[in-house]
Amino acid sequence: MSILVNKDTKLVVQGITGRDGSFHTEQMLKYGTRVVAGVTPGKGGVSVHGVPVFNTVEEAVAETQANTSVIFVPAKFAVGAVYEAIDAGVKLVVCISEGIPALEMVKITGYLKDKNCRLIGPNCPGLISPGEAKVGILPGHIFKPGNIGVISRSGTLTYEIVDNITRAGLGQSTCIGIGGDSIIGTKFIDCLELFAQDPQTEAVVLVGEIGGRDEQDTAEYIKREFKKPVFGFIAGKTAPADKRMGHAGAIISGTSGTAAEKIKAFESADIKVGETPAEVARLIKETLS
Amino acid sequence: MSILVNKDTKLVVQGITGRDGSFHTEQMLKYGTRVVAGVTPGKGGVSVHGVPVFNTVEEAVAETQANTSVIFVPAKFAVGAVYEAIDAGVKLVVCISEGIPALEMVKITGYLKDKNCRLIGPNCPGLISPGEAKVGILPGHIFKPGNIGVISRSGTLTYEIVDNITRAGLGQSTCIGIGGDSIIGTKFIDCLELFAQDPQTEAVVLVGEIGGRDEQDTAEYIKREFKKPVFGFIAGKTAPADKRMGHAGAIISGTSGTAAEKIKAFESADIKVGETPAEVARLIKETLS
Amino acid sequence: MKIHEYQAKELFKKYGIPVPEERICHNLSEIQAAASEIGIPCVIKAQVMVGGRGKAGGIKIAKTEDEVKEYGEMILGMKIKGLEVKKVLVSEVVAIETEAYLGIVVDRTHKKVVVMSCKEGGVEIEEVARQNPEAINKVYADPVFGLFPHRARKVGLFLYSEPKVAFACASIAEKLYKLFIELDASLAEINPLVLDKSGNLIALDAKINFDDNGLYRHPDIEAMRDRFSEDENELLAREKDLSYVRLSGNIGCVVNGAGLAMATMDLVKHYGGEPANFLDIGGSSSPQKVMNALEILLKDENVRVIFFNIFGGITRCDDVANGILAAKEKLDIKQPIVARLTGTNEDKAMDILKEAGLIFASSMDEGAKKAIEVLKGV
Amino acid sequence: MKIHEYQAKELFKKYGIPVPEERICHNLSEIQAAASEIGIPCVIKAQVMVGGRGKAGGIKIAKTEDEVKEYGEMILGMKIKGLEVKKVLVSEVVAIETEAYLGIVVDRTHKKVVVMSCKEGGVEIEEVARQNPEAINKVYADPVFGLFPHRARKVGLFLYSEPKVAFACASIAEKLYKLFIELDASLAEINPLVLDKSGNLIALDAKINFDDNGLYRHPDIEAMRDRFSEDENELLAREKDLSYVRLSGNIGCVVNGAGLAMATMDLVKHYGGEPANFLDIGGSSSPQKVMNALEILLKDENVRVIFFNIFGGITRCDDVANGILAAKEKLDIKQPIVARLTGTNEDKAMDILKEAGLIFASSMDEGAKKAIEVLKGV
Repeated sequence: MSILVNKDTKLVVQGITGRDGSFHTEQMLKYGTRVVAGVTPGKGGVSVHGVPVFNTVEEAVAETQANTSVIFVPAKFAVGAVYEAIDAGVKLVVCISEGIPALEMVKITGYLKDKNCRLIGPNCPGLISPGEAKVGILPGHIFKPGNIGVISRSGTLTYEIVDNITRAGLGQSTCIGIGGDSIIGTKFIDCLELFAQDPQTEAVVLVGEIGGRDEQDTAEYIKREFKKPVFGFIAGKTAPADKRMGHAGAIISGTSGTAAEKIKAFESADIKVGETPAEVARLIKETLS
Repeated sequence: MSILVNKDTKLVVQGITGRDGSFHTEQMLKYGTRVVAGVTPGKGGVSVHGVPVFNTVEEAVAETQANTSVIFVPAKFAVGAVYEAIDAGVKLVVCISEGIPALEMVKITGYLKDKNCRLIGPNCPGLISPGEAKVGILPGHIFKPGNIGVISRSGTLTYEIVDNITRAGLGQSTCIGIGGDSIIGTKFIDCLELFAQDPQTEAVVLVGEIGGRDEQDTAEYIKREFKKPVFGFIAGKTAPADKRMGHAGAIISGTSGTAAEKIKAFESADIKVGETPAEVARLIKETLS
Repeated sequence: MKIHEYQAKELFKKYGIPVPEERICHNLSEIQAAASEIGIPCVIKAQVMVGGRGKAGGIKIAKTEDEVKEYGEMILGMKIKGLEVKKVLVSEVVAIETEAYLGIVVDRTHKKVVVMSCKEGGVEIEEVARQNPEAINKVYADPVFGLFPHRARKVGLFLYSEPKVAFACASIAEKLYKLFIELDASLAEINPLVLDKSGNLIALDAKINFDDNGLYRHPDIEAMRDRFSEDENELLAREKDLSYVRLSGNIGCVVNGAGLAMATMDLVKHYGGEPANFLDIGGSSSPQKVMNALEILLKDENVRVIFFNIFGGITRCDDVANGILAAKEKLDIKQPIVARLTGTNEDKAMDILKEAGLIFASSMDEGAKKAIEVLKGV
Repeated sequence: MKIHEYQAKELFKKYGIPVPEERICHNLSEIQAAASEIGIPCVIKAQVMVGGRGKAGGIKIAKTEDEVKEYGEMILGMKIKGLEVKKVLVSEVVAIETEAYLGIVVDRTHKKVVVMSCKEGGVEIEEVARQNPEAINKVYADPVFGLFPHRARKVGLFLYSEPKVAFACASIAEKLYKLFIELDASLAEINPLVLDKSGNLIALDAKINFDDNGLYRHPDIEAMRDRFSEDENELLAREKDLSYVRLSGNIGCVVNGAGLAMATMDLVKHYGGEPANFLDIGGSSSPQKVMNALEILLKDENVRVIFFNIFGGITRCDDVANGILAAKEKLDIKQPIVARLTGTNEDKAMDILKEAGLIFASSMDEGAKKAIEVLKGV
């Protein structure tokens, strides 16, 4: 098993005829993901890497029974693409696009409230259940099927950590990049709730960073009810205050959202925190063997 | 039994210090309704006819456990009052105020979607469960406890019909004025669903009028699943097209929404339609005895 | 509230919806000037707020200067469904490739705003809805989030297969929706929406109705009201905060409550009479309001008997009685008055009115019958 | 993006939020003119985008003309937390009755906009939140419907018991919310919100931060950016679509991905070095982007060694390698370069770089350590 994506995932790629959409469609197909449809308004009828393209997600879902969407469209159209995907009834929307204003995410959250749909991202690398399906832009070759769940606010940092985990001889159940924005569809806790139910997942790694208090809230949740071993890493120990460190959400506001308070919160919840990405893998290896 | 309001109704009156609010608070108290609180922003602390006044509905609910609200505020503030009532967690909101733009009602409908709250009105006389509670402006003395449910888009026309029913020796379980606007919180069908479950109610009277197709939809519903005898009256047989007849919702658009098509729909659902208000009472009397 | 085609098109322009080149004209010389500016052939369209202008001869294509004069003279001042044409629109001739229908209304059943479209233009959409409902495509706006761009595209893709045209249409649908929402419209219609020979979309006709309940927040729209094309009595009633609609009969009705007022008209008709009007004096009616009501009623010269049907609740019968007395004194009412006053303070009302020479009735049925009888006797 | 107090107050004015009478000044004569216009005593406030201006001596009340000159000269040009004061605000003196805090932010946890208020003004709200959280009243806006009027009244009634003042405050909260939403703010703060001796509310200080992701739709806000109070390298980086933040160390870091870039800085520090910067070259990096990154990095004279940490995925290591080669040629790079390039096309990258005189590392730990060693050796 795994969470969120697997062999039953039938994927529609929004923005499939764009440069990124087309490239990653090919990569996902190569990985074995069932990419069943693409959408670009006005390009309905063509095909990209053998995948049929439709004018609307609604049509794509009607014709192909797609249940998951991944979004590769420019920021200005990404908000509309998210609504279109939700509206078309897919169960999972993965928004790779970055640059969505936080207030638009607030509204999208309001729209999602009574919908049976989960949003991952925006501004995220997507997710992968190794050996089953990859939805997004993660480099498939560094992953290996296994028992570690990974949840991360970052992209390449996740790859670095996963690479270390894989080299240590361990594999992953599902690895989710939840995104670097301040308002995101799916947070650490949401993923943990799913990992808690997933028998394949034996331990979880949380890759956090400065900004907000999602890690602190997550630590409280873990103390309260999460039973599997959890490992952690926090990026940004040396980041200055009030500066956005790349990700829209990676900013220490005054004195809150620092790496120190997050590490403290993690440790208070018995989460083993690695000082370096390599150490995270070592800690897991030691603990699980 | 009865529907929607009864002896357990604990009412908060929004706009209690206004002319209408104050007058009808007294009337409702005299009828025996448990008016537990009033609200007028900025007037918190005073009392009206012995009813304590609060600044916010939230406070009123917290202090008095009010579960129903009735709104007597000018049109410009009525929309805000509806949101405040819903937000404060009352289960039933009765909006007497008229003049709310239809598009505001569309939005309110959106807000209500995931709330455990029912709106009656706007632009309605309220509702009464004779002998139990009266919420609104209906003249209590013409009602008598009994087994007839009444649902009406109108005010005084309802009194006329109820008066005839009462004089015919029959009483009412609950009588609901659903309001004369084009978009209303609770429609005929919603009330019928409740009357279907109410053992006290043996028959129902629908008082409709020109405009829209609520009566037609209701006839379809009755054909499909409503088992109790239903009687009907439609006002506006002589109304010209494209003229608003007082109520915002009472308008024949081109050739649709006429009394004739509504009467036809009623009759196709075996609803006995009275030609005059007095005939409605006669038909009920004949059928039920 | 309704506005003229030319006013609707001004609003269209403001919202970026393409309309033909056109000028509004009040007399022949303006028409001739407009025609020469826009170019001949041109279209001359009567501006009256009723449907069926074309069939009534109110829309003509003038192919020569002479025809401009001929049709201009003919249409200006003509009567269409009883309304005099006081303004005409002179418009460029559009080379029509296809005609479609695009309209927005509030769907009362679903409590949502709906964009309706139909590949056939120039149709009466309610007729199509009745006879061929599947020809109409309905796209709903979210009650809160509005018309999502992808839903607007759906409208465009339904009407046009060429993506460029479909998206231009989607953009028009979005603009029309914006107008609808921002101006509290109750209907906004482009009928026909024309695809011209050059592949451009253009709104050849325009119709916008407004929600009266929303007008208080749109003084600019209220200012568009054409007072000359409304009934004088109805205008006056609105000013006095009364609901009045003129009908063609001779029994004037004064009622409290809109539903009861309609039922009263129906009852008059039921017993063989002809109601002269709908008139709702509202809830808490003061004597002054009753005075105002009678004043308006009496401006209608057809009224030969007055029927009061009051079911007292909030409305106090004594207030109404006082109003009648005062009006009789001030307004020199010659018509007989049949009065049915029941409910709150009805006894007081009887005391007040016992010397006033009214004909009393104890039920609305009796009242209606008496009004008709009186009429026959008068 | 941040703006100055005086700019925030201009926006406040536009939204109808009351602010003191004040003038923005760039030199002493402007200050003196403003003081005589506004009246003495007056307040002279340094305009720099950091907190603690008061403590640093950047805010003074001038009671005489001499003091206007004295404080004006003193504050203009002073440095507060490293930032030079180039503008001062001359403001009327407000007779303070009470001071409160009113601020709006996006609550990341609840994914909603929240209005925070506190009866104590002039506080550092994050400190209050930590030490005395119950002193802060939080009122949430609906994600879609916004700040309901009754919720705004709740804010007012929390801060003030007098209804008139409470509702004036509610109105300010609604206006501040409107500003927040319409301008894509990430923070809008009135601190302190002053109730003056005459019973009027007034925003004595103003702070607005904007969501960078929303700036594309607010060119007027973007135009408010004070380029002189931003780091030159950071400005340049934004123009080149790179994320760069200057730090105080000497090991320049070039990384793909923001998280990895932070982790790289942390690792350098972990092994005893001092990172000179945060720099994320982004996802699909072309050789040109690598060139741009190096160009920016080298403008920082503190940089004595450059550490490339690239985890190739979408980023191709050969692209990075080509960028390094091109930059070495063009930019005359004297600093040693430590390169850890792993992932997509790492072999090709090695081929490209083998003659380039770089120091290679096979892991980021090794890379960080080598960068520090090299530095010691240099």
